[in-house]
Formats: sequence, C-alpha cells, structure tokens
Amino acid sequence: MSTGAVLYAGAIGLFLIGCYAMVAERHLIRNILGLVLVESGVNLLLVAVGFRENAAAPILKAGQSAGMMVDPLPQALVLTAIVIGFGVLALALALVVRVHQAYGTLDTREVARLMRVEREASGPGAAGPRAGAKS
Amino acid sequence: MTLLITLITGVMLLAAIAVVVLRGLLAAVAALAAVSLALSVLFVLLRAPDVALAEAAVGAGLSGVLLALTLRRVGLWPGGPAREDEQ
Amino acid sequence: MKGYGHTAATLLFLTGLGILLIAILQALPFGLAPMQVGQAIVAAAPGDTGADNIVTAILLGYRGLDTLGEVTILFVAAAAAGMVLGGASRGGAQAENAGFILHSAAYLLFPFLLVLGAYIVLHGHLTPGGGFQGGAILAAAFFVPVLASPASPFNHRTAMLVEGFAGAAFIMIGLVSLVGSDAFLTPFFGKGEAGALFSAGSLPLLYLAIGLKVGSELAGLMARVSGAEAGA
Amino acid sequence: MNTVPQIIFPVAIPLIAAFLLPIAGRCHAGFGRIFGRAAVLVTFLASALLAWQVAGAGPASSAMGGFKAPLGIVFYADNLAMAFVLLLNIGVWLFWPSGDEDRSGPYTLLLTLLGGGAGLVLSGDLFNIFVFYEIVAVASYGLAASGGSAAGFGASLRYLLLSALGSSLALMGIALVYAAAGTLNLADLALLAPDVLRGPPGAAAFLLLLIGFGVKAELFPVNSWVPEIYASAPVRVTSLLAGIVSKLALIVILRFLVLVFPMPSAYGLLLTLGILGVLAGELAAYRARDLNSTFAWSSIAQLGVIAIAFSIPGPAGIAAGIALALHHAVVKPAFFFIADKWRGDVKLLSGGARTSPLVAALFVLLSLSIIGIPPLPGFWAKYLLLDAAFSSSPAYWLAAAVVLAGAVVEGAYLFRAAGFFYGGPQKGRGAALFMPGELVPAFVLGAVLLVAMFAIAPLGAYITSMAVQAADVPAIAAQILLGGN
Repeated sequence: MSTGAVLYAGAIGLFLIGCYAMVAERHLIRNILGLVLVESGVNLLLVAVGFRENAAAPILKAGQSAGMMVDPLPQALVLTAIVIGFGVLALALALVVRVHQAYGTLDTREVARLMRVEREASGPGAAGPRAGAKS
Repeated sequence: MTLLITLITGVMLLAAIAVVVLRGLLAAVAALAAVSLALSVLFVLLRAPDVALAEAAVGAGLSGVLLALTLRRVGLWPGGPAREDEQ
Repeated sequence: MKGYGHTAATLLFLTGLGILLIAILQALPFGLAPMQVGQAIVAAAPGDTGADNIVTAILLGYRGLDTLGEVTILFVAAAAAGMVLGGASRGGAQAENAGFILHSAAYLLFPFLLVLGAYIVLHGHLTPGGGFQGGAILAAAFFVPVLASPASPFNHRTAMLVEGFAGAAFIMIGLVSLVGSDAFLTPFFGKGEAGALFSAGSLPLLYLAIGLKVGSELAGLMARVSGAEAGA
Repeated sequence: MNTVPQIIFPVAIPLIAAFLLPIAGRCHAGFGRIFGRAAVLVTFLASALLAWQVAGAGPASSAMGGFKAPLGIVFYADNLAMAFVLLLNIGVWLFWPSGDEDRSGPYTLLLTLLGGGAGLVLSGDLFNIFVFYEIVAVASYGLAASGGSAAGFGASLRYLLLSALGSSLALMGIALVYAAAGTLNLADLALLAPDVLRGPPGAAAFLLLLIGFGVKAELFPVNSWVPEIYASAPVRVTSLLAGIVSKLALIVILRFLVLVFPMPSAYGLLLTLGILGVLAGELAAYRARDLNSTFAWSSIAQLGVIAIAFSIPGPAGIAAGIALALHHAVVKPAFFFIADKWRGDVKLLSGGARTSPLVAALFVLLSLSIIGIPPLPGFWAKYLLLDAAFSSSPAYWLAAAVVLAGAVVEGAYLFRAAGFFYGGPQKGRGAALFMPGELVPAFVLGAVLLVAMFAIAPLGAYITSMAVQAADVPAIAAQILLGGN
C-alpha cells in the first residue's frame, strides 16, 4: 500500500465515521462530535494533498536555500480551518447548553417534537416564550 | 515511514470508531481527543509542524476541555450533581 | 425496529459515498499535485516577506485576508455565544473548588504557560507556531485558574477590551498601507535580517495582534461556555 | 488595468466597527446602537463611491498585501458585485433592530455579517470565499438565535449542524480543485479549468461546492433549516437571510459556474437542483397552513427559479437571474413582515382588509408582482427568464414549463390568503394588528416596487450590461491576473 492510499483512506474514513455520527445518532452532543470528526477528515485530506515524498517541512533553516519542500499552502489553509472549526464548535456547545436548559433533553427527535409544540402554542404576534427561566 | 503512517492512521480510525461506539459521553470525548492527538502526530510525519501544533493545542486540548465542561454543565458528567443518562 | 432500518440505510449510503470519494481521489495522482502556487510561494517567500517559516509567510502575507477572516470568525462566535448564554442562569452543575492539587498546579502553571505562549507568538515567523497556537496557550494560561477555582471570576471586561482593540489594530495595520496607495495589508518596515527576532517587517506585529486577540477570545469562549460568568 | 485599493473598505469598515462596538456599548448603554448605525452609513457611502467608480471606469481589482494574482488574494469588483454589496448595505440599514435593546450582541453580529457578505461577493479566491462564507454563516447562526426563544436556540443549532457539514463538504471540494489544478485563484482556475477540471474530479468538486454553498442559497437537498429558522428567528433576521444573504450565496455559485466549471454537467446539475427546488417548494407552500411557513417554502421555490436562470449558459440567463434575485430581495422581506403580524393559521387573516386596508392592498400588490402579472416588475423578471430559456436547449423548455406551473400554484395559495383578507367574517384580531409603525420596512419595499415599475427600461438595460460584464470570462481573468499593485 502506498502512503497516499493510506492517507486518503484515513481521511475518508474519518469523514464517513463523522457523517454517520451526525446522521444516525440521536444525541445532539454526539452529532457535534461527528462534526468534529468530519472536519478532521477534511483537514487531513488537505494536508495529504500537499504532501510530497522526501520533501522537507516548509521552514527555512539558517543559511540554507529552499530545497524540495512539501506544499505550504494547504497547511496554511488547514490552520485556518482548524480555528474556524473551533469557533463553530464553541457556538454549537453554547446553543446545546441553552437547548438543554429549555427542554431538559438533548435527544434530537424529542427536541424537534418540543420545538414543534412550542411553535404551535405561540399565538399570533407572540415571539414565543422567553427561555430565560430554567425549565 | 509508510509503515508508521499506516500504524498511526489505524490508531486514529480505531479511536474514531470508539467515539461512535462508546456509550459514555465522557469516554467518547476522550476518544475524540485521542483522534486529535493521533492526527497531530500524523501531521508531524507529513512535515506540517505548524498544523500539528495547532491541532494538538486546539483540537486535542481546548476542544476536549470545552466539550468536557459542557458535559459538566448540562449534567451529563458521570457523578455530576444532576446526573442524567442518555435516553 | 424502524431505527435499525434507518441505521442500515445510512451505513449503506455512506459506504457508497466512501467508495465514490476514494475512486475520485485515485484519479488525482498522490504526491505529484501540480502545486503551482505552492511552488511559486516557496521560491518567492523569503525574498517577499523575510520570514523563515513559509507557512507564516502565507498566513500573514500572501493570505493575510484569510487570517483576518479567521480572527473575525472567532470573534463573532464568541459574541454569538455570549449573546446566547447572556440570559442563562449559571450552570447548575458548578463544582466547588477543585481540590488543593489542581488549585496549586494551576497557579504554578500560570507563569509557565504565559511565557511559553508569548514565546510562541513572538517567534511565529521563525519557528513552527505563531499567533494561533501561542494564543491558544495564552488562553489556557488564563483559563486554568478559573477551572481550578470557579469562585474566582473571569474578567470578561478586560478580555473584551483586549479582543476589540487587538482586532482593530490588525485592520489598522492593514489600512496603513492604503495611505501610500498600496493595497490592503501590504507589509511595511524593513525585512531585516532573516532569522532575527526583529525581522520580517510588520508580520510579527500582526502576529502579536492575532496572539492577543485569539488568546482573549478563546479564554472568553471557554469561560462563557463553562459558566464562569461572574466577571463584571 | 483598474487598480483600486479602496475596494477593501466595504469589508474593513464594518469589521473594525464590529470589533469596537462591544467596547462602545460598554461606555454608554444605547451608544452601541448609534455607533453601529453610523458604521453602516459610512460603509454604505464608501461602497456607493466604489460602485460609482466601477460603473464609470469599469471593473476594478486589488491584490491584497501587494502579492500579485495567483500567489495572493485578489478582490474583484464589477457592477454585479457592487450592486449586491449595496443591496446588503441597504438591507442591513433597513432591517436594523429597532427595539430598545441595549445588548450589543445583535449589532455586532449584523456588522460582521455586513463585512463578511461584502467579502463573499468581492473576493476572487476560492478559499477566501470559503472563509467569508463561514463569517456570514456564524453570524447568521447567532442572529437566528437572537430572538431568545427556546425554539430559536434549537432551530439555530440544527441549522448550524447542517451548515457546518455543508461547509466541510465545500472545503473538500476546494481540496479536490487544489489537488487537480494547484491554484485557488478564480481567474487562474478559469484559464486552467478546461484542461484540468474536466472529468469526474471536476464534476465532484462542483457538486461538493454546490451542496456546501447551497445551504445558504436554500438549494434543494439542503434547505430543511428554512421553515424552522424563518418561523423562530426575529422577522428582521428572517428578512435579511431570505431576502439578501441567500442571494449572495447564489452569486458565489454563479461565479464558480461561469469561471471555474463552465461544463455541461455542472450546468445540468444546477438546473436539476433548481427544478427540484421549485417543485418541492411550491407544493409544500401550497400545503402549508400558516403565512410564515408558506412564505418560507415559497422562498425555496423562488430561489430554485433563480438557480434555473443561472444554469442557462450565456448572459441572457444571468440577466434573468439577477432580475429575479433583485425582485425577490424587495418582495420577500415585505411578505415576511406581514406574516409576522398575522402569525398562526391563515384563516386568522379573515376580515383583515376592513381594519388594515393598506396592509391588505400591499399584500395584493406584492402577490401580483411575485406571480408575474404585467406591468409589475415581477412580470418582466419572469419574462426575461422564459425568453432566455426558450432560446436555449429543449431541457430548458421543460424548466420553463415547471416555472410556469409553479406560478399557477403560487397564484392559488396567494389568492387563497388574499381571499381570507377581503372576504369572510371579521375574526376580531384585525383592529389590534394594524400597527403601521412596525410595518414601515414593508411599506418602503412596496414603494420601491412601484418606483421600479416605472423605471423598467433603464433597470433592464443596466441589468443586461451587468450580466454581459459578469459573463465575459477573458476580461475578468485579465483584470484579476494582471491587475493589482
């Protein structure tokens, strides 16, 4: 097996396991864990795309000219993507805390059902009950 | 080199499967941190030290802590005050 | 059970998707990617920016706007999380002080993490690491004490000030270039001697702004989500 | 070549204001709101100046950091991009929260949305577009939850999960493009695409990008968030997301299609998703029993119509798409404002015309325009689309038939609602509901629609010139690659 096949398989594997956790699991936190896995898989794919056998890391050593290096561009993109992923994760967790406070559960179907009930109960002109109080 | 990469990729995928299979949420979060650690080792092997550092600090460190803290806050932390198992 | 059918269908679909993706990737030669731009950047970066770390040269030079966007995303995520949790009662699951060992370890760790974070931020143009990685460590430095003793308030006001002014400083540094009718974010100052701390023009300045901003944002996010809301 | 460094202003000014707004809000309660308003005004003036320059001297570009095209990020502004930047500015101004809130959160998010949205249409780099798309996405998750209701939090979380999965798919598409072509610059890709992006990797990359960016554009398979979010978010946020942000995502998809993937399979894909969106959206809108979800579903259908227009190769299709998008951006927010006043079952509209005659008249005017009754502007937009479709290949005749059938269904449910307005016994809720103050944006938009009716000829000519400019790939590539400092 070549390095490339292994890396691609690893990236796609992470991506698929993450997709499974996002689609088939019924717990919101597990869906979020799946999202992190999906993002990790795509990050690995990007780094793998820029990899070259027998090439150096993209940092110049003192007094040394640029030889054969791996592609630095995808690495910069992945750095950006990792930080973006963390921002999204933090916001998702903040929302999870509030959803749990409001509904007392994190089961996806249960939350969807309670949301429907709440929407139907909210009368005309009313913007729905405030969720400030703990349920 | 290829062998090492294969090995670590295997460990990473096993940890990822553990994230889905493990029923305890805290254990799943720990498995996710393991995935991030394996990934950052993989990044070192792929000559991406900057990315490896970021993945270790953000992916394995901060994300794991943040997830664990959220579990504590919503009472899914084993032994936490408002113990509540997954439905 | 209906649930099992759903799971099986999902698995089947994902397997197909995986085979498709692998097939597509096999069409792209591994290790022989064209890397036109990557190669050109490797050749031009030392002369263009003066940074030894080419990933840093890309993050702050060639793709500085991406970095601004990334900092903005952290900022807006923190603002949104703050807004979402604004009316939340303090988490019911607050633990008491986390024992003597974690407590004292936190205060011992604090100076160490602070120095390490600052070092990584300031040497980003020379060695691996930079504003983000260093910022994450700085955030940990300020967050670990909060974790150790939830009673000690996290100072959101200071975090907000640092975050706002550091972000504005980044854009201001970028806009300075417009005065000389150059494009946004054009590096200024001399490039200096490669490898020295004071080299690579305005890049370390940008990294300092990023390190401060990322550090304060990450710490603020962690404190908010974990429910350490006491800071005024 | 037209190099204009000030092209960054529509992005930089709102972002700098967003960073400083929480501090300003701290200094004095209420000051944050005024500070934000002022920032939007300054951004609008800077954008208008830039649009004026672009209209006079032709498309402009600027290489960020002075790093020339394929290496660095290049911003590119033509009339199309500037039109939507201005639209976004006006939208944010019009839908600025009017409440007495002293929280700085929503204002910060709106300013970030403003800067991110401008970057989305101005950027000429694949990954940079992704970053700005994420800014817009994160800001809209926050805005969707800003109502403070529990359903809002839940809907926002589900929206976030779907959208973040889409973004990951889009990033995978970007990885495929980079693996095949070795560059991320749209103009560079335009030159390389005929060689390297033909075949399965190119088609797969376009599919991934389409699904990723299609989440915001309410494209067919990834629009399940629409009814939930529009039902639970504050009406001003709904108006902004449905009216303007969705169009920005469609403009990005148009740029990808024209510059990077000008191949039959890509056009066919967008056409298919558009047709499915029209069918699914109109049928669901017909079945819906309350105004808000009716408009949410019909919004999906109308964005599908725009996708169909953009999938017609050549400037005629682009012109039709722009006209439809601008029309929808004016009409849809007004509808949502009305739906916000009459929440609940559509039967509750009964007798509303007697207590609120002006609102009922506005509703009828908007309905006639969106169905496409001459001489209202909606008719001319649909006419452009049918004209472009019938002068294209037979597959587009089918699309035109679907659009016409959709218009009939649209007429059915809108007239059903209008029937309740004018007929039926008074349900007693009308009197309290006539609060013109809260419907000001809707009336402003209705007035815009009437003015546009009398300026159809110059508007049409301007839109056509915009489309010709946007379809001229060699000129765009030359400006992006050779421009800069």
